[in-house]
Amino acid sequence: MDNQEIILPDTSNLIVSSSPHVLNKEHVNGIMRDVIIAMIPACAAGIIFFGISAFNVLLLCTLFCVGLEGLMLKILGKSMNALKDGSAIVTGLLLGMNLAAGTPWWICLIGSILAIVLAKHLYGGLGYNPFNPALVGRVGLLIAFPAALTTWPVNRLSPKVAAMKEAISDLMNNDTSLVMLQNSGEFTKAQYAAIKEAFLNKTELLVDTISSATPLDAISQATMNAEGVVTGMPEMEYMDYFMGYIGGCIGETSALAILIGGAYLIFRRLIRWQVPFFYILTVLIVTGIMHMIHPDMSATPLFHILTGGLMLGAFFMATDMVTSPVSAKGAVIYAIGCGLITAVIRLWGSYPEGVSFSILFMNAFVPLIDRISAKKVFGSKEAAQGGAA
Amino acid sequence: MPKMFPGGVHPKDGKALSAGSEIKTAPLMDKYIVPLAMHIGAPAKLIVREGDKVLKGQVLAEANGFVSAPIHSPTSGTVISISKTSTTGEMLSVNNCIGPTGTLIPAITIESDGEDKACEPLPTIDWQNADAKTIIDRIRETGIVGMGGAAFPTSVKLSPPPEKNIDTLILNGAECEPYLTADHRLMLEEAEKIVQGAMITAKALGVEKIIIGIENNKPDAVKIMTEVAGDRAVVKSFPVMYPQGAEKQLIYACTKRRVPKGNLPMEAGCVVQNVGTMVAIYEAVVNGIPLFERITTITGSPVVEPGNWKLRVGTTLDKVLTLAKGVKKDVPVGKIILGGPMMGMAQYSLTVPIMKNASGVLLLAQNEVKQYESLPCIRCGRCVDVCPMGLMPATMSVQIEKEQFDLAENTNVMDCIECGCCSYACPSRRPLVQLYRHAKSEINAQRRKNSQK
Amino acid sequence: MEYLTLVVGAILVNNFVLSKFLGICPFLGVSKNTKTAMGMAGAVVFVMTMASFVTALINKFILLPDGALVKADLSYLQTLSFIVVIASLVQLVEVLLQKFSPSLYQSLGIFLPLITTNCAVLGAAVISAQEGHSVIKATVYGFASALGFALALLLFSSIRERLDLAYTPKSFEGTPIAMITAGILAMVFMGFAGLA
Amino acid sequence: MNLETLMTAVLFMAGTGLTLGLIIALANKFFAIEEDPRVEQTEDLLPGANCGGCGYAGCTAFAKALVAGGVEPSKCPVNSEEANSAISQLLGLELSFSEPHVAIIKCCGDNVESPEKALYNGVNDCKSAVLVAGATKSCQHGCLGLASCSRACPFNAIEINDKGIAIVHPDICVGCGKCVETCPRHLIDLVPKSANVHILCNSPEKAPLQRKACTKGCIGCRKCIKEAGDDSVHMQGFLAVLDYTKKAPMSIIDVCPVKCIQPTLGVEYVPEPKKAAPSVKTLPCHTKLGIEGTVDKAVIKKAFAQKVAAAKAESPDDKEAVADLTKAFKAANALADKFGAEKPAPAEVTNA
Repeated sequence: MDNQEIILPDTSNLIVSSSPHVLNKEHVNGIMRDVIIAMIPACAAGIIFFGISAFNVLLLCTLFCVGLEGLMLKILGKSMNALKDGSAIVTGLLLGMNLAAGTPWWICLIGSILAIVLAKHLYGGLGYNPFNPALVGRVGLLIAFPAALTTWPVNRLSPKVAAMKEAISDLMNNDTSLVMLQNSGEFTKAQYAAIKEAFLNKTELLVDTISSATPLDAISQATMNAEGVVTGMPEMEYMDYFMGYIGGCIGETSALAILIGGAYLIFRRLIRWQVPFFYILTVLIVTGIMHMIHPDMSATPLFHILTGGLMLGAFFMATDMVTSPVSAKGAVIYAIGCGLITAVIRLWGSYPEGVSFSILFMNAFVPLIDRISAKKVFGSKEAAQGGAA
Repeated sequence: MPKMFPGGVHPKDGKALSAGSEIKTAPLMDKYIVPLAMHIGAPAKLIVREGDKVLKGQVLAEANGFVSAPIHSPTSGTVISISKTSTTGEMLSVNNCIGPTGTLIPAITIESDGEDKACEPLPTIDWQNADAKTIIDRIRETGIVGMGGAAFPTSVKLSPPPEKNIDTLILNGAECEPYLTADHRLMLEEAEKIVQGAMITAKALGVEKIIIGIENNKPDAVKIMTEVAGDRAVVKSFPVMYPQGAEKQLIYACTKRRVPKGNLPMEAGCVVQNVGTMVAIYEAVVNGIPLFERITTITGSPVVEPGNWKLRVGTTLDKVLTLAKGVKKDVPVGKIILGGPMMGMAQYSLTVPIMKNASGVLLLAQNEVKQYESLPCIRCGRCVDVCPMGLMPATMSVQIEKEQFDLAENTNVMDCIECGCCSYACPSRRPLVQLYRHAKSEINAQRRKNSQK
Repeated sequence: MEYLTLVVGAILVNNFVLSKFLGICPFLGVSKNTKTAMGMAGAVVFVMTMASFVTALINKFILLPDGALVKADLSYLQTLSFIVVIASLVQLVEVLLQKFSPSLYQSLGIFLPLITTNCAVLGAAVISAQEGHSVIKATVYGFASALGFALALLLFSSIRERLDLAYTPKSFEGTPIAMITAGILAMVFMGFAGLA
Repeated sequence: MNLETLMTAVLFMAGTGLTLGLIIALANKFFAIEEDPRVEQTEDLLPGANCGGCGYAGCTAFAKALVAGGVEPSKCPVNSEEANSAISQLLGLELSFSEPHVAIIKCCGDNVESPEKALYNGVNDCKSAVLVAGATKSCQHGCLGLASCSRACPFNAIEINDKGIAIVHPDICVGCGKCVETCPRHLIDLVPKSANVHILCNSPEKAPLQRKACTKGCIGCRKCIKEAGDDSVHMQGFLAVLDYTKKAPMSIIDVCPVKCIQPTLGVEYVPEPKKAAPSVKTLPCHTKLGIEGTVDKAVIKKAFAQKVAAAKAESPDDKEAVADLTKAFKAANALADKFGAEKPAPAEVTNA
């Protein structure tokens, strides 16, 4: 072995960089890929519930977002491999999950423009935007097209559809009449018209066209008349809310699917567990107190947790790394703030769904939170006491 | 076992490559390039001229000023050329020397005459009852500097201002830097010298308590050190977490005291010394031999035969690599690093000599090291979680990129110990440590300018 | 309880800057860095509260037809007298600031005398006059809306400081991106509509 | 509107105005701070554009600095000459007319002349690159081309060309000096705008080391000093340095063997014809010897030696001609070596 000719390394193309020279394997592209994987259960649930129109919306939003990102990168003259990091896909999917299933394509386009062009690239691209792009897109659309954003197609698996099918079969063997059905008050006018039309010309019940109210809409319409008797408050079917057989945006209905995705995120350390935990806890506490004060008027805390966009917001939107605080302590303050604002809007505000507004509002606070929640330097306490411990 | 300090990362260990091989003494080389600036502080003042004949251990350059250290000849031979520094615009001899930081530094080239004749060693000091001053003078005379990597003159560290009450001497055997096993092997083979050296240093400092901190990925070292130390020193074993060996983190782990922000360890009543320095002190005080040799790990996947070697100061990298039988043919080398992978300095030429603080020569294969393109900060907070000094690396890096150094200053960039945890954890591959080193040099320059005004 | 809804309404729901779009020029002008923004907010809170108090007094006792001191109906003098009061208050603040914190005075620069023309200050006074708030209610309303202004300014200046560190496209650096951010903030505040 | 309400309205307004005016007057009295009157006067003489060109937050701040002293009125780039002189009279400062200066980057070794020794992977900034292994350019003193200076220049007068070298455009540069301290290699100097020739090298290295680092580095051959005649060019160690107070002749440009002396950007250098050679016709380069095509080295050398001997015999004392001959001889040798490697063609010498 000794006379084996010793080769010295050739120093022609050595790499020279500052320390450290070994890095961990995690990379931004990997993180974004994992977030997309975490979103698959929720999207799948949305597609199962709302059919092909949900898939179209998701696909359209993602394609628009990626296309716009490419366009903006070209316009700003930045390198195109910023597309590879997949953040545009994440924003596209999130935007899609925030829209109702039947949303027309041009609304998806405008939403994508708001998200990618306005909220992300005008601020300088990935990492510099103070507001969560998907949410800016959704809130912008909600304010610009309130009607389009609040027509919820009926969930295929929701009990309402089963009841409508059963009503048609009753009519078939005509032990009940159309008139009796109409004033039974069980179906909204639109649903009643669909049943009549399906019954009269014997066609299959077209589920996609009928719209139904989300549980949150229902409770906000419940009115308290003079002597405190509340009418129109729906009774709570927690199992349906948990599994997601209710109306609502594509990605937000099924709490179970979101929890699966959320667990994956926390397990892979892609989000700070403090954000969803404290967010949901705060909403639980505030709605709980309100429920104690006058139980009949406001819904139970569990209802508030499982319905509406809270689950989606807590696990996917509030935890977006770029727009949430950097330190763990800051994340707790941020999450509690989101929870308070969501509860306030849901209980007293005019919009039934407070999640998007609260997260965007707290995004505005993030630079401030970062400043006040900056970690204390190792040994700064001792320096303050002046001299040896 | 809970973590001993906040933050920290777990880089791949890589010590298995060279942990098993004993310390081998390097044969005599034909030529040594001995740099004049091998320590923190002013470079040493030349007292030999070209053509002089020198013996092994003879003083080539004295310390000039309090914070400086003398340079000794690694072998007997003739001084064939002295390169003056080019920064002062003087003439530069052809074989100038590229220092580890890549800049040209003044160096003395000695051609050994093969006899390796040593000059007569200094008289042994009976340190039990000698006073502190003679010990510290001997340490200054023999040019002993911190061997952990900082190369701060030890004599200066052992003579703190009188009003600082120092009560603990901490030996740094943590060696938390991956791939390096020099201290580990030293503890296994020279335990007695380390403890004796520690006793001498404790005598010089007037300190009773001695704590030896070792990471528990070196159980054999912990066992041997506890046996040899007996009641003379307390050996503490810490869970493996980089940077356990950093001064402030080690003091906190050993004594639960925190060094006040912006101050030296003596404010927390401790002095931290590397185990290698202890052996050097023992050799100097007991055997009267100056410091011109040190243990260095030569390791890395491309190296044919990784190992730990006792190298003389001034051995150039090409000779060092021939000791380790060069590199494997099929593994192209990506990086050559002096020191460990987390804090070491990348080199681009093999003419760089080994200096007093070279704890390792690490070669990384091309597939282990890529040219990374850094992406913008996505504020994921991983660097904030891992920073052992409790800083906000994400905020600082964005400020420094926009050259807002005053903002970076009050985000405490000056407290950064450049341990590299943040760059290690960053998924956007941002060169954070380089940004902070740039900011620190800018802020220091600004402070110097303000102090002159 | 009724005051609580008034205060929450003034700060969150119809926030002077982000819902009513009053006092935009100092909002955009001073928010370059947070310290001056807070100085400005402090000055506005002081001026607005004092102004609301004094204008409510004047309005109650002098201008209104059934006013105690004067029989004639001088309500048409409302805006004129309010402006005089606010101007003199601002002048007072300017002198005080110049004496006690020249650095803040220096950094506020032109925006300190500009508070006189700040529509938020006059707005609060005129609104509480039109809605016939009692003196205490008007002062509380003035103070609350000043807090709303301060909150918006604080938020906006901390975001702008972070935007300075971003690589915004050349043509959007500085005020354009600030305008967009203010727009999004206003959009978010619309979420609180109908709260109180 | 009967008279009575009109009177009450006027009375009320007058009353409010008066009382508030009184309050402010009192406040002014208590909290008055005196201000140096000269600051007002200086400020009136300044353009009042608050442009910040002088480096101060605005005209008031600049006026305060002027009154406090230590600052020249000429620092204000916008102000007219008369206003400046008026200010100087007011504050008793003497007005200094300084010739406009321009920045110059003393390095022309781009990444073709002085290539990278290793692949640098880190922050794209000169000062950061120097921290990592002293930057990977072969020359330790050359321009790294990572644009620290062009980013620092408020007027975008410095451009990094495609070969990675920073170049200052003298027409845009106002000589504010912001770039001087950003260069970690201290390559940037402020030189008079009128200077039309520059030595673009700043490396103190000795020639052999210099040749290894960069092909266009100054090797200290002193040819430019000889050419310039007067002491407008002098040696500093192994580096030729221009003394900008004396105008160096443009002819030193083509004397420099390594071409590191170059005209100022935008100044066209037309070399006037070389001095007529003395009696001996200066020998054209060897190709005209009519030995093109023959590549046998020995033949070339022999033919050439005859020529040199003949020329020497003709006019032995003319050193100039002999120097030219030896130079041509060396060039021939170099060329011969280069071609010598090929198969020598049959040796027919046309003794032209």
